[in-house]
Amino acid sequence: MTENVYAIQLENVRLSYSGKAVIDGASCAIRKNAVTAVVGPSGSGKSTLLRTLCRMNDRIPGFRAEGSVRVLGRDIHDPGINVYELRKRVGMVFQKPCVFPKSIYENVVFGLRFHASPNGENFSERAERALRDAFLWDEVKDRLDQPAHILSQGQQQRLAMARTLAVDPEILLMDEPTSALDSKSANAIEDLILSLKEHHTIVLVTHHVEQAERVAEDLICVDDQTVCHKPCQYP
Amino acid sequence: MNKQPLFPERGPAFWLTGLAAAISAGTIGLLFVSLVVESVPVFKSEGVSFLWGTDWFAGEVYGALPMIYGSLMVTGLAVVMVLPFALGSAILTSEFLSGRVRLVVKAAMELLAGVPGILYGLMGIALLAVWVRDLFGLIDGNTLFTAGLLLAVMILPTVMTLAEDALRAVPGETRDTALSQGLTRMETVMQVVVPQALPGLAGAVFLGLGRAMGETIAVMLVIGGIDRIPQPWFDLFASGQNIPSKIGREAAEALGFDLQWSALIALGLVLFVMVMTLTTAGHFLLRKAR
Amino acid sequence: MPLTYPVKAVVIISLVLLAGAVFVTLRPGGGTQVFAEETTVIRVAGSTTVLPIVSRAAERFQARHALVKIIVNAGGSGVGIHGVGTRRFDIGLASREITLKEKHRYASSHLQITVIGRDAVACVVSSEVFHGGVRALSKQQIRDIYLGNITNWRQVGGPDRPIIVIDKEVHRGTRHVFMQYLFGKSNARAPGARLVTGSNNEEQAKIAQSDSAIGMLSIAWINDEVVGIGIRDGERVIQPTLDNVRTGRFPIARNLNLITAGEPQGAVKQFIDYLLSEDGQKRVAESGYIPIQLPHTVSWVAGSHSK
Amino acid sequence: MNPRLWKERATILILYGLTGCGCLVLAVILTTVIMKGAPALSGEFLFEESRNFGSEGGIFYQMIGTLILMAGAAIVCLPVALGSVLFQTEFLHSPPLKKMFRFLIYSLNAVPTIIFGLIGYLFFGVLLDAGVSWVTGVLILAVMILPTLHVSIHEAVESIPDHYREAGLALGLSPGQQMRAVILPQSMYGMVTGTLLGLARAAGETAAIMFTATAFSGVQLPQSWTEPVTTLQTHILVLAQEATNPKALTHAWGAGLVLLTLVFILISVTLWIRSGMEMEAER
Repeated sequence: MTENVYAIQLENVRLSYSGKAVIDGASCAIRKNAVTAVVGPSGSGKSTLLRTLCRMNDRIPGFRAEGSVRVLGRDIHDPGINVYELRKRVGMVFQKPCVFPKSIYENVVFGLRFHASPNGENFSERAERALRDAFLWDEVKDRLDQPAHILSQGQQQRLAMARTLAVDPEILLMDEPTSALDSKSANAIEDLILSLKEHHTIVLVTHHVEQAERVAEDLICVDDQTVCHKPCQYP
Repeated sequence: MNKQPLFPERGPAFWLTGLAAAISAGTIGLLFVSLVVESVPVFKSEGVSFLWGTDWFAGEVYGALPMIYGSLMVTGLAVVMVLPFALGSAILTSEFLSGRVRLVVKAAMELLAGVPGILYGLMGIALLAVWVRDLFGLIDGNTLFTAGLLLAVMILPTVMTLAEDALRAVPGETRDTALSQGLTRMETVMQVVVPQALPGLAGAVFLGLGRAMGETIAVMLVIGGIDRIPQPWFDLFASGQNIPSKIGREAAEALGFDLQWSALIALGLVLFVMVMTLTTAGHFLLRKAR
Repeated sequence: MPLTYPVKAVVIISLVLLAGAVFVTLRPGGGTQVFAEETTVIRVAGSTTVLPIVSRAAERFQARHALVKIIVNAGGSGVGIHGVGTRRFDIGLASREITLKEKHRYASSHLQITVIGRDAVACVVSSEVFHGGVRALSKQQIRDIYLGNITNWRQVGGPDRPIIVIDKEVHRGTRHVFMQYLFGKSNARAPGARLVTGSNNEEQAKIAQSDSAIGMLSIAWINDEVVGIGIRDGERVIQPTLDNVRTGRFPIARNLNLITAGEPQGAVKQFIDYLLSEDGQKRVAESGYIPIQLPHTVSWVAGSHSK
Repeated sequence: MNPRLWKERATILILYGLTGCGCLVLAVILTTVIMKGAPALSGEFLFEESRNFGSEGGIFYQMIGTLILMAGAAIVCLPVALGSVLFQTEFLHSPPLKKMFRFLIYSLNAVPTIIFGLIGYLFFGVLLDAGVSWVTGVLILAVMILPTLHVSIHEAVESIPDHYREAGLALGLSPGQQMRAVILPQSMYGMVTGTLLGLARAAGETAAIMFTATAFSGVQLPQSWTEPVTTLQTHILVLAQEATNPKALTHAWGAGLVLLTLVFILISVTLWIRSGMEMEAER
C-alpha cells in the first residue's frame, strides 16, 4: 500500500566506513514521481546516502550498510537482488559531468547497448527520445558522430542525463548535478529536473537551499549522522 | 545482514579472468616450488658447504662461494661506478635542464635501457676487455673489474631515469620555499631536494643492482669464467665467475638431470634470493618515497 | 582524447603484424619450403670442433636432398652425447670418446660411434710468446704450467711475462683429450688456470687478444696470432702439423665422432654416408682437419678409452 | 665574487661533466654498433639465409625467429596478463589477497632471466616433451614478460578515472559489461605500451632461450611444434664465439644493428604513445 506512494523507504539505516558511522538510525521515505532534495553541510553524508540507494558503495572497501533500505518495494541488500538490474532502474547522475571519449551518439546509447532486449529495439529512436528528454536534441542533432568532449560542461551534464534516461530508469539520483556548472547551465538543468518528475522519481542532493526550494517538493535534511524530513534547522 | 560474499558475481567474465589469474599465480608458484625442490638434492649431498665451499668441479664437488663472491663483487663494483654518473645526470636533468631538453634526455635514456645484453657482451669482448687491459697494464682484460664496468654501463640508463623520477617527485613548493630563503639552486638541490628524494634514489639504485645481478650474457663473455676467489680477495683485476655466468656456461651440459643440474638450480635459487632481497628493498624505499 | 584513433591504429597494426608472423610461421610449407609435409628433420648438436664440418656438409647435403632438413647446434661434446643418449638429438658431435660413465648412463640408447675425421689438439700460445722464443714445450713443462708451478714465460725460455693459462669448460672434448695426454686423466684439474673458456673460437679470440697466453686448441683453429707450438720429447720436437697427425707422430690426436643411438638409419644414415663420401671428406679438409681415407664404423667397446 | 656562487657554478659544471661522460659512453656504444654493423647491411643480408658458418648469406631466418618468439610470447602473455589484472582489480576485493598477488608478480620481476631458461626448460621442454623448440622458447619468454605486461596494464587500469567507472556502474553494467565498455577501452594505452615493452624485452633476451629454443644452423621456418628456431640474439652469441672468419664477426655486428633497431622502434612507439598520454593529462 505504502509502496504505491513511496519509491524509497529507509528504516533505521546505519552507514559506516570501517566501523565509523556516517549516518546512524536514519528513517525516511521518498515519494514517487516527486522531486526530493537532500540537503546538509558538506561531509554530512548526503552523497553516501544517495549512493547507497543504488548500491554504488559496494566497491568501497570497509563500507557497510545496515538496516532496511527498500527501493521500489524490495530490500536492496537482499541476497537475491540483481544489483545490475537495480542500478538500471535507479539511475544516477554525478556532480562532475562524465562523458566517455566516444561520439555523442555512442555516449547516449552506452548503457542501452547492454540493456536492450534482444529483439533489437531501435537505438537511434531511443537515443533521440533521451536527448529530447534531456533538452539536448536541438543542440546536437547535427553532430551526433562528433566526440562528446567538444560539448560545454552544461551540455556534457545533460548528455550524462540523456545517457541515464536512455536505459529508462524509474528513479533518478542526482548528486549535486549543477555545482560544477555556471548559472545558466544550472538553470537549464533545473528546468530539466522539473520536466522529468512527471515520469520519474527524482532524488537530488544539493548544496543550495534556494535550488532545493525552487525544484523540490520534499526536503530531507542530513546532519550529524541523522536524517529528518522538513522542517529543517539547516539554514 | 548485508554481508558481501568474497566474489559477488560469477559470470563468464569472472571465470575467464579468474582462469588467467590462476594461470599466472600457478605458473609463478610452480616456478618457485620447482626452484626449491630441484635444489634439494645438492643441499642434501653437499650440505651447507654448498654455500661456503670454494671448490666447484662438475661431477665431483659443488661449492658456490666463488660464484656468490663474484656476483656480489661485480654488482657492488657496478653500483659504485654507476652512482656518480647516474645521480649527477639525474640531478642535472631534473633540476637544471629545460623541459624539452629534459624530455629528449629521458627518451634517450629509456631507449638505451632497452639495449639487449648480448650487444653489451659483443662490445665487452671486442673492445672493453682490451681497453681495460691496456689502460691498467694488465696481462689480461677478462676480469671482475671489466664485468663490473660493463654492468655499470648497462644499468646507467635504468638507474638514471628512475633517480630522475624520484627527484621530480619532490614537490615544487619545497624548492620554492628553499629558494625564497635565499639558497642558491644548487644548495636547494643538495640541502632540500636530494634529502627528500633519498628513499627514491636508493630505490632506483637497488633496482639497478637487481638488474645487474641477474645479467648473464654480457658478464659471461668478459668475466673470465674461473670459479675461484682471487688472491687477495679484493683483487678486482683477477678473473672470476658470477652466478648467472656459471649457469649459462654449464646449463646446456647439465640439462635436466644429475647433481650438477641440481647444483645449478640451487645457484639460481641463491641468486634469486639475493636479487629478491635487493628489489624488495628497492620497491620498499621507492614506495616510501611516494 | 585526440590520440585515441592513432593508438587504435597502432594496436590494430601491431596485432595484424603479430598475427601475420604467427600465421606465416604455422602455415604448413610456409616460406621457401615447398615439400614441407614430407620433410625429415635431423637434429645435430655437440662439439664445436666437429661443428664446422657438419654445418658445411649439411648445407651441401640439403641442397641435394630437398626433403631433409638438418638442424645443427653447438654446445660441446658432452651436450652432444647427452642429447643423443636422451634421444633429443639424432646425431651427437663429439671430439672425444664416450666415457664409461656416459656409457652406463645411456646404456639403453646403444650409443654408436662413426669416425668422420681426425684432429689434433695442439698446445697454442699467443704469437708474441712464440716470437719471444717459445717454439716448443715438453709435456712436463706444459703440465707444470697448468698446475701453476711455472708462472712466467721466462722460466721456459720466453719473454719475462706472466703466463695466462687458459683452461676450458670441463665438459669440452678438447679438454678431455688434452688433459688425458698431460695427466692421464681426462677430467684432471688445472689449478694454474687464469681463464676458462668454452668454444674453440672463444678461446682462440682470447689467446689472440692476449700477448702471453697458453691454451689448448684443435689445430683447425691455429693461425698467425694463435700459434701451435711443438711438443718436445727429449731432443725431438714434434710440430702440430697435419702431416704429423696423419702419420700418428703428434701425440695429442683424436677422432672426430658422430654419435648415434644404435645403427644409423634412413636420412641419418644417408647424411653420415655423405660425410664419409669423397665430397663429404672434402668438407673435413676444408674445415682444417684430416679426412679419414677409408669409411669405417667403429662400435664402441667398453674400456677402450679413458677410465 | 661571491664564493657561494662560484661553488654553485663549479658544482653545475661537475654535473655537466658527469652527465657528459655518461652520454659519451652511451654514444660510443651506439656509434660502435652502427659503424661496425652498417657495412654488413644489404638486401642480401636482410633477406637471405645464413650460409657457410654465418660468414656468408644473411640473417633472414634469424629475424623471423626473433619475431616468432617475440610475437608468440606476447600473444600468449597478453590475455593471461590482462585477465589476471582484471581479476585483481575487478573481482578481488580483499586487500591481503590483492597484496599477495602483487607480491607474486613483483617477485617474478626479480627472477634472473637465466632461471626462466632453466626452470622453463624443465617444465615445457622435459615435462611437456617439447624439447628444444620454439614453443618452449615462446612459453618461457611469455612467463618472463608477464610482470612487464602485468605492471603496465595494472597501472593503466588503476589510473582510469573513478567517474568513468561510476558512470558505467550507475547505468547498471555487470562487471563483464563494465570491462568491455569502460575498462578495456580506457586502459588501451597501458595494454599497448606494456605489450610493446614486453616485446622489446623478449627481443633482447638471450640467456633464457639460448639452450632451450634455438639452434645454430639449418633452421628455416619451424614446421612443427617441436622444432627450434634461430634468432638474432643467439646468432650474435654464436658468431661472436664460434666464427673462424672475420666476415662472420661483421655479420654479428650487422645482426646486432638489426636487433637494436627493432628494440628501438618498439621503445620509441611506447614513448610516443606515453607522451601523448601525458599531454592529454595536462589538457
